[in-house]
Amino acid sequence: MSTPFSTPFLSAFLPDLALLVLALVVLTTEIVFRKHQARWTARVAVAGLAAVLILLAALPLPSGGVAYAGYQVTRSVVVWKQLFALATLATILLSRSYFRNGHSLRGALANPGAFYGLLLFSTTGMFALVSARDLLTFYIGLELATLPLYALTALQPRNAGSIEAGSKYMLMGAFASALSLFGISFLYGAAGSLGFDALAKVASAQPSLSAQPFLLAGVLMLLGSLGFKLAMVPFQMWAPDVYEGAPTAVTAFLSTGSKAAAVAATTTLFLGPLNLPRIDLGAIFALAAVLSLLAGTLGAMRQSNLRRFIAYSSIAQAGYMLMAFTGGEGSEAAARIALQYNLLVYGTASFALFFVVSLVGRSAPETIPSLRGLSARSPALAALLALSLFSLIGIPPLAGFLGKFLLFAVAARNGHYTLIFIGALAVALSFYYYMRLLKEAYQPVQTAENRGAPASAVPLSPIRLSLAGKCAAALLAILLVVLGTCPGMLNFIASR
Amino acid sequence: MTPVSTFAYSAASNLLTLTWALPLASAAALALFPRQRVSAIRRFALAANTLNLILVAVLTVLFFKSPPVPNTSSGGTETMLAFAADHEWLSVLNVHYLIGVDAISITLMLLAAVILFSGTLASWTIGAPGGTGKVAALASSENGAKEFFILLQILAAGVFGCFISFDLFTFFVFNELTLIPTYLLIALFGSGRREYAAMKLTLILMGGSALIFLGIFGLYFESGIHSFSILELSQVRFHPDFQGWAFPVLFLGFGILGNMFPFHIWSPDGHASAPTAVSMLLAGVHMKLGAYGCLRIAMYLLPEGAGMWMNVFLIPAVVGVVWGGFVAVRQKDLKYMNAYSSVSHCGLVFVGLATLNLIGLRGAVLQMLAHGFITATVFAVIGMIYQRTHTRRIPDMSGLMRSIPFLSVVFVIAGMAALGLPGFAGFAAELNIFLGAFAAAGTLARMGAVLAVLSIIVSAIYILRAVNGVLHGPPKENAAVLSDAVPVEKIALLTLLAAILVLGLWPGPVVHRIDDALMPILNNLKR
Amino acid sequence: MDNPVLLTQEAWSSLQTAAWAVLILPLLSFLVNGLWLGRKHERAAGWTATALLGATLACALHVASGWRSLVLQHPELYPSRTALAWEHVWLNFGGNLSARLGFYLDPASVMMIVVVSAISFLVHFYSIRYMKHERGAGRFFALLSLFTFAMLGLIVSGNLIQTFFFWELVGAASYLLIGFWYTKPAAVAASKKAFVLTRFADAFFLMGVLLTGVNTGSFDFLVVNGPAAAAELNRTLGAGLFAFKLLSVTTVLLYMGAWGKSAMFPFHVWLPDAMEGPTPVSALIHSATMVVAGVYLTARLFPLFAAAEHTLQLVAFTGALTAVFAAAVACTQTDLKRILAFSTLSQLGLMMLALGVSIPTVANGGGGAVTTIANTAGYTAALFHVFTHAFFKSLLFLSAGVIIHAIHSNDLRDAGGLRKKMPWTYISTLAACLALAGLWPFAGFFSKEEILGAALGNGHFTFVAAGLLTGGLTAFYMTRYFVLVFHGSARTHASSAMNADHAGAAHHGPTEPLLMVLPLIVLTVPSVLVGWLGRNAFLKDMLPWTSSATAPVEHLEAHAGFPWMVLVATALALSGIGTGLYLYGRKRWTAGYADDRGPWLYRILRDKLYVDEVYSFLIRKVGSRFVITPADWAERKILNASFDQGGGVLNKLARGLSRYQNGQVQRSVATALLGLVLLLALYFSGSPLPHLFGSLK
Amino acid sequence: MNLAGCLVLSGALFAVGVFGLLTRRNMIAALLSLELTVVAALINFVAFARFGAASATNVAGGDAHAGSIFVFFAVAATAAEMALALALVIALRRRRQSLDITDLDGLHG
Repeated sequence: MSTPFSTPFLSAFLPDLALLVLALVVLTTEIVFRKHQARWTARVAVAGLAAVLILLAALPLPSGGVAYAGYQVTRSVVVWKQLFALATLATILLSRSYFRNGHSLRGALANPGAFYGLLLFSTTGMFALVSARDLLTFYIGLELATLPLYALTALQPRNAGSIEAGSKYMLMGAFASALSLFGISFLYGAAGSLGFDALAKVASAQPSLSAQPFLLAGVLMLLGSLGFKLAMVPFQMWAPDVYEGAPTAVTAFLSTGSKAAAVAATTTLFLGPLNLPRIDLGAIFALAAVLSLLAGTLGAMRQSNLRRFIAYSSIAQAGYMLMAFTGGEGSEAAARIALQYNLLVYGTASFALFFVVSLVGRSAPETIPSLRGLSARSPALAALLALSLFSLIGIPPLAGFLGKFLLFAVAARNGHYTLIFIGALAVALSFYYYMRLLKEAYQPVQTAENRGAPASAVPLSPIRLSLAGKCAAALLAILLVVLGTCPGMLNFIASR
Repeated sequence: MTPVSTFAYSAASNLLTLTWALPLASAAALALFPRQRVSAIRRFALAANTLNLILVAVLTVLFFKSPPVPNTSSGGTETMLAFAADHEWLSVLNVHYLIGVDAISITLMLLAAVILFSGTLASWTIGAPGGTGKVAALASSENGAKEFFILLQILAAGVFGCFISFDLFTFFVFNELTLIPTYLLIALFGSGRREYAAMKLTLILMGGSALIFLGIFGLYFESGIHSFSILELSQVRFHPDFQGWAFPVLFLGFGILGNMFPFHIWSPDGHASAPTAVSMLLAGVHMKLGAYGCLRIAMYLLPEGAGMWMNVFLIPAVVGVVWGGFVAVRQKDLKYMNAYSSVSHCGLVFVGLATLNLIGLRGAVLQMLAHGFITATVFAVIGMIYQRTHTRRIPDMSGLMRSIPFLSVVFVIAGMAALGLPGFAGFAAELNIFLGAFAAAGTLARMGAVLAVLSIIVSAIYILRAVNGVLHGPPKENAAVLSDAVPVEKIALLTLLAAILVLGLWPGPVVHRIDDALMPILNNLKR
Repeated sequence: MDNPVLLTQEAWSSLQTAAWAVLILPLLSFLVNGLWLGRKHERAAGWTATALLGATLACALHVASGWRSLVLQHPELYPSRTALAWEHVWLNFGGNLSARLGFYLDPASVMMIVVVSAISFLVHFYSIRYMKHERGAGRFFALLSLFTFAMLGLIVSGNLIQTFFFWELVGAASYLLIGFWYTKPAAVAASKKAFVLTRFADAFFLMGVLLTGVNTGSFDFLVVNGPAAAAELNRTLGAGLFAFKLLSVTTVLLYMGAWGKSAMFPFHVWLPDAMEGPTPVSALIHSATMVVAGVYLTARLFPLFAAAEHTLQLVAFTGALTAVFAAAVACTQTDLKRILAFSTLSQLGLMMLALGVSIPTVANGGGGAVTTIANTAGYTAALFHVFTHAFFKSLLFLSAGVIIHAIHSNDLRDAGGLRKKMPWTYISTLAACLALAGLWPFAGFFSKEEILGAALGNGHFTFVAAGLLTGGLTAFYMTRYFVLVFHGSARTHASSAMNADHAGAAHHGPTEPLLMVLPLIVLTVPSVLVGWLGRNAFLKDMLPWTSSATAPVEHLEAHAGFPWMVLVATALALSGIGTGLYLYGRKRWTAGYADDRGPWLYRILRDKLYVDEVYSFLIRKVGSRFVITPADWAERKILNASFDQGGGVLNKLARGLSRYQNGQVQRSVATALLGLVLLLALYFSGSPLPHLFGSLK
Repeated sequence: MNLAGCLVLSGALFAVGVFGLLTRRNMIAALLSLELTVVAALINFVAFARFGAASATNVAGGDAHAGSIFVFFAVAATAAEMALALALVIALRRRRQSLDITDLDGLHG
């Protein structure tokens, strides 16, 4: 057993510790920097995160990975951590402008230190969650990842929606964490110990799940709590309200970072110890996937509020990701690759969409009609919007297609052909509701005028992008296309 | 895993990749053009497409000079490819960029190249002030010529990519690549209920590709060799139960794209609302992708499934032939008339496929080519008449022969070719299909053949109704003096007519090559 | 079975080049006029076309003489008198089933080449003057040459596919020519009617061709007509009520083609309307060439039809019915060209009748699988009548052209007293009328006598009666036509001045332009002599290809009843002429009654027994109401609507979901719990739902 | 007391907690019932630690004390959660003067 301070252990856990320290430092920067708090805090946070990312990439890691008591770090866990860090980095970059007055109709964000601190704490929780080797670390990671989000959602007291969203999210979240506690207690009861290996032994020993009531109860309750965080049906009703109420940057983090954490948690649990042929969860995941796809599609079809639209679209995307869990025996590796790649691609597309939403949201309420005439106001933004939407739909040559293809491949391995067909139909229907946005973007403002209607409420001021904004947009666009066509990133993830 | 038969990796395969790379590159280049310089944009697009046409023509000549010699070692069921290349694209899924061409794909590529060339010429006035391309959709005041040609080139790249790729994943990627441009072209540059038509078209096509998606996964996982290559999968004997459900899924998936009867509802609205060049490419080439997919993927890889289901699929095919004709008779709008005529002619393609014998299959491939050229010509002429009279309703026009003689003569010739007058490509194809249908065993096939032959009467009725309604009869008083075809349009129409005549009078060489390409598929069907 | 010997010896090379020229020259004329001359120099177009057609005629004659000297004179080399000038494979369908383009020489095709190119040349020559002031004359000559090319292609074809190939081209050319004056709605409607109706018959013809090809393994006439093919087809298909003999079905389908093209009874409606086209078109197409194609096809497939039990009887019956019906209607028509159209219909009926009576009636040993065709008199008579009729009928049409040209109207009532103004036309029309009536020295007499003889020889007495009746009626209406046009006072019909809408007619040239009269004179000669000269040649050589080389040809004169039948026929003809002269010459009957007055029989016949009305009823009421409208309605209301309904359902569901999402936290928690419980219950109940999405492995 | 008894007790407590969450209109009452559900879970842990399969069969690797240790961590986590919840309650009070959950339906649809 390697002692806590021997080099491989240290090198494996250095990033997590560094992140924790960074979180604490960011919390206290408020005190140090009186003026321009927001800008400096953000700079510190970004620098810290960059360092963590470098650490994650550079630190040598033995191929088998390093494990100590409840904590283990393998090469695939590192990839999960890199995904979380990237999501947080992007959120911070997106939220910087929200601290200035007049950036959003909802009023400026206050106390940056708390904002960034909470974000980093949540990321640390995710790091812990994904490298858990026993249920205790798992529970702690899950709680640490979720609690800061309640606070972040309610961070704009002056805006009524924020408080309401925060309270609702907190109530639902608390119930879910109680549920997970209950579930873990049953799993402990069944396995006699909190360790994943003990759990795996017990799960594979008994003939069928139904013969093992405690295991079944524990599994279903844990599935419930993770389902809540994943926003899968039937636990998805909180998502639209919270996405609408929370500040834009938080919504972005919720739809990318938090969802990635939920998927990682489900992977570590249900593709780890509990992924045994007897436990026929595949069918339940399939059913949940179909229902999520249906709920996501139906919800997004008639939605006019942009934020709620993104909520329902993320529910549908959760449906696609659930398909990876129906792969059955021997599909853990393929499922992990598919999920990680898809989350990367989905994250890029979501942040591109949020980038556009944040710019449009400066001068207009974040609703779909406010996108009208975007192609006139700024062709580049309209093109970015188009690329992100086509990627979210999953049309080649953009990245979304490859992501979804991998997910469907995992389901197909186990013969879930009906599920794939429904998934593909959902892709077709998603074309309809995503195109509603693009139609607005390319809607001619002229016809509104020459039809005698008063000039549309939105003043047709062209949107000018700052230099940083331009680079970000270009990077996102190139990423969406490159991820779709070049196999480089996929091979990297697969080799892990 | 059986080793992919080694191909003479020849430089020509780079040329083959160029066929789709060139349009894509020209699309990227067009993006750099300033929006206002419409004539420069048009000329550049035309140059790119002409170059593409020359490239494909050279490849065709090369192919016809030295076709791949079929190897009869493995029972002749392996398709031999010319200009083949095989690079690994995604190692995770064992996806290869496997390209190559046999007689069927090279002729269809020639069809695509010719139609693209004449389509570019036919949309010469798009974007010009006063031209039909006055884009109400684009917010900016300038016209949309730039976006129009960029999207057209991407659509072309997708189509060419499909015809050369022999890897199911690459084929599917290129097939889906055509979806976005088609939707945007119709939604932004169409006319009439363009958004509804564009959305309806794309949704139904995506529904079709959902079925294809399912079929491809089935093939990948059930084959045991986990490969997407059509060549390898063709050697695998799939389990009959699997073929039982996989074949109809794949055939319907491609049938929806290929305008099969119950699922044809997207094509009339789609064509009527699409601008000229798009409806030419859509009806002339994109639909052929469906029938090509049915033949190359559904029937070649799942022969036993084909044996089980073909009688069933004969019914919608034959009904489609007759139904398309009857509905076309009542249409007032020229484009709807031609769209329903395409439904009828595409039904004939499926009747050809359903015969499962050499003559029938050969007829189906010939009909793909013939109908491609003919429907493109008719759409081009309708588009040009629309540019002049600004109406497509037959009752509103009469006696145009006097004011626009050239266009009228081309319209009459195209009409005659469409109703299958001998001497044109239509007759050569229909003769083969009907002969194949009569030669096929089973009373159902024979009844189908009788109905299909009777359809030539209905096609005569609706085509003459349109031709006489528009061209003959006393010229309308308010008919403004219409200007006859400009040289640009003349070149477009003449290239298409030349193709129709050559295919109609000398089908020999083309048919001989197509028979060689069909041999592997037939040997599979007979196993 | 001897295949046609391909002329390979060096001696034939000049014949082969001539054979190529016969086809290429008209095509060349079409291309030259169509693409270049037609638009720029209209005058030149006429002359170049005529010159090229003249060259075609020369080549045709050369081919004929070459064939005669090389093939006819050497029965030992060519027992069946058939040879193949050249052949080129167009498409092959596996085995020896293939579509070939060939130049097939046998007595019938050689005769037809000469007739068609001669008449086409004369019509081209005539049209130069006739179309002088016409707009688009270039287009007219191009189409006329295209038609000649198609017709020649059809005649020289050695297999069914090539026949069908040119069959359709001939139909298309006639469609374009009938609709030449495309601004006249009547002409446009007539051309569409002609094309659609012939296309209707051609669809069944194509089916017949395909069935023959598939079942006998080849499309070539020589194979199809052979006994082996007939035996192969001779099996019954289907069971019980639907049992049918494949051979009879195939032959009837093949006959359908001829039925439509030669405008036999139910399908004749398009021919009278086709008179809307310019007169030279009617002269060429609707008298001598296209309409005869049907008879020619039946002659080509004669051995196959003979093998089928009832097909030849059907042919004879339709022939007789059309002959009598058309002759009766012709007596009441007032339009110059319609009278001639119905007269052509009637003569075609006679030709079909002749073909139909070739085998003895069932009563005396006919019927059943005929291996050797005992008596081919009917076949020879039919082709002989085709030969003679071509000349005098085109003469009549051309002379009608001159008349119309002079009086600027097609109506019989406007004509009258033209005898002095048009002496040449008068003489040539007189000769043609007498030939048509079938009086002794003129051509018509010999060919009609042969037909009646053939019918008598084979014991078909009903058809003999029909033939005689037709002869009498023909004489009557031709006399009516002749007298009302040339004799009596020049009646100016009230409307004659107005209906000069006929574009070309408004000019003042000589009433009888020389260029138009020359062809008339040239045609008068054959109308008189060809019957008498040609009779022996026809009887000796014009025999169907028979499997056994030396089929005994029993000459008809020996038949007992023959001489009295000739007398009865001539008597009937003379009485017809007499009544005509009496009624219209002496008693000054006018051409016809006002619309609804006159005896009921007259009115029925004038309205062509309301066959047109029946057709329009079928198309409008039955066709559109029960087929087209439901199809169109179903397309819009069911198929297209299905997509929109689907959208509607999804929208309703979406509205339901958004209402359910009312923002209450407690509802969210409750749903979550409910969902969890459901999942648990589902897992235990073993319901198929989870497995619905389970693996299909 | 045996395992079954404890499980019944915790199940009952859990049910009461959930019922309270679903019916009480006041926010604080809801938080209280949430606490009840957490307590139920904790009882479960201790029950399994004492009577659970781990101690009885002394399965290799099974350790009875894990359950009790887990309770401490769970209590700490829940305390943090409640602190946050109360902060929200205060903010809600300041904003809306009423703590009625059913009023929280501004965001819907």
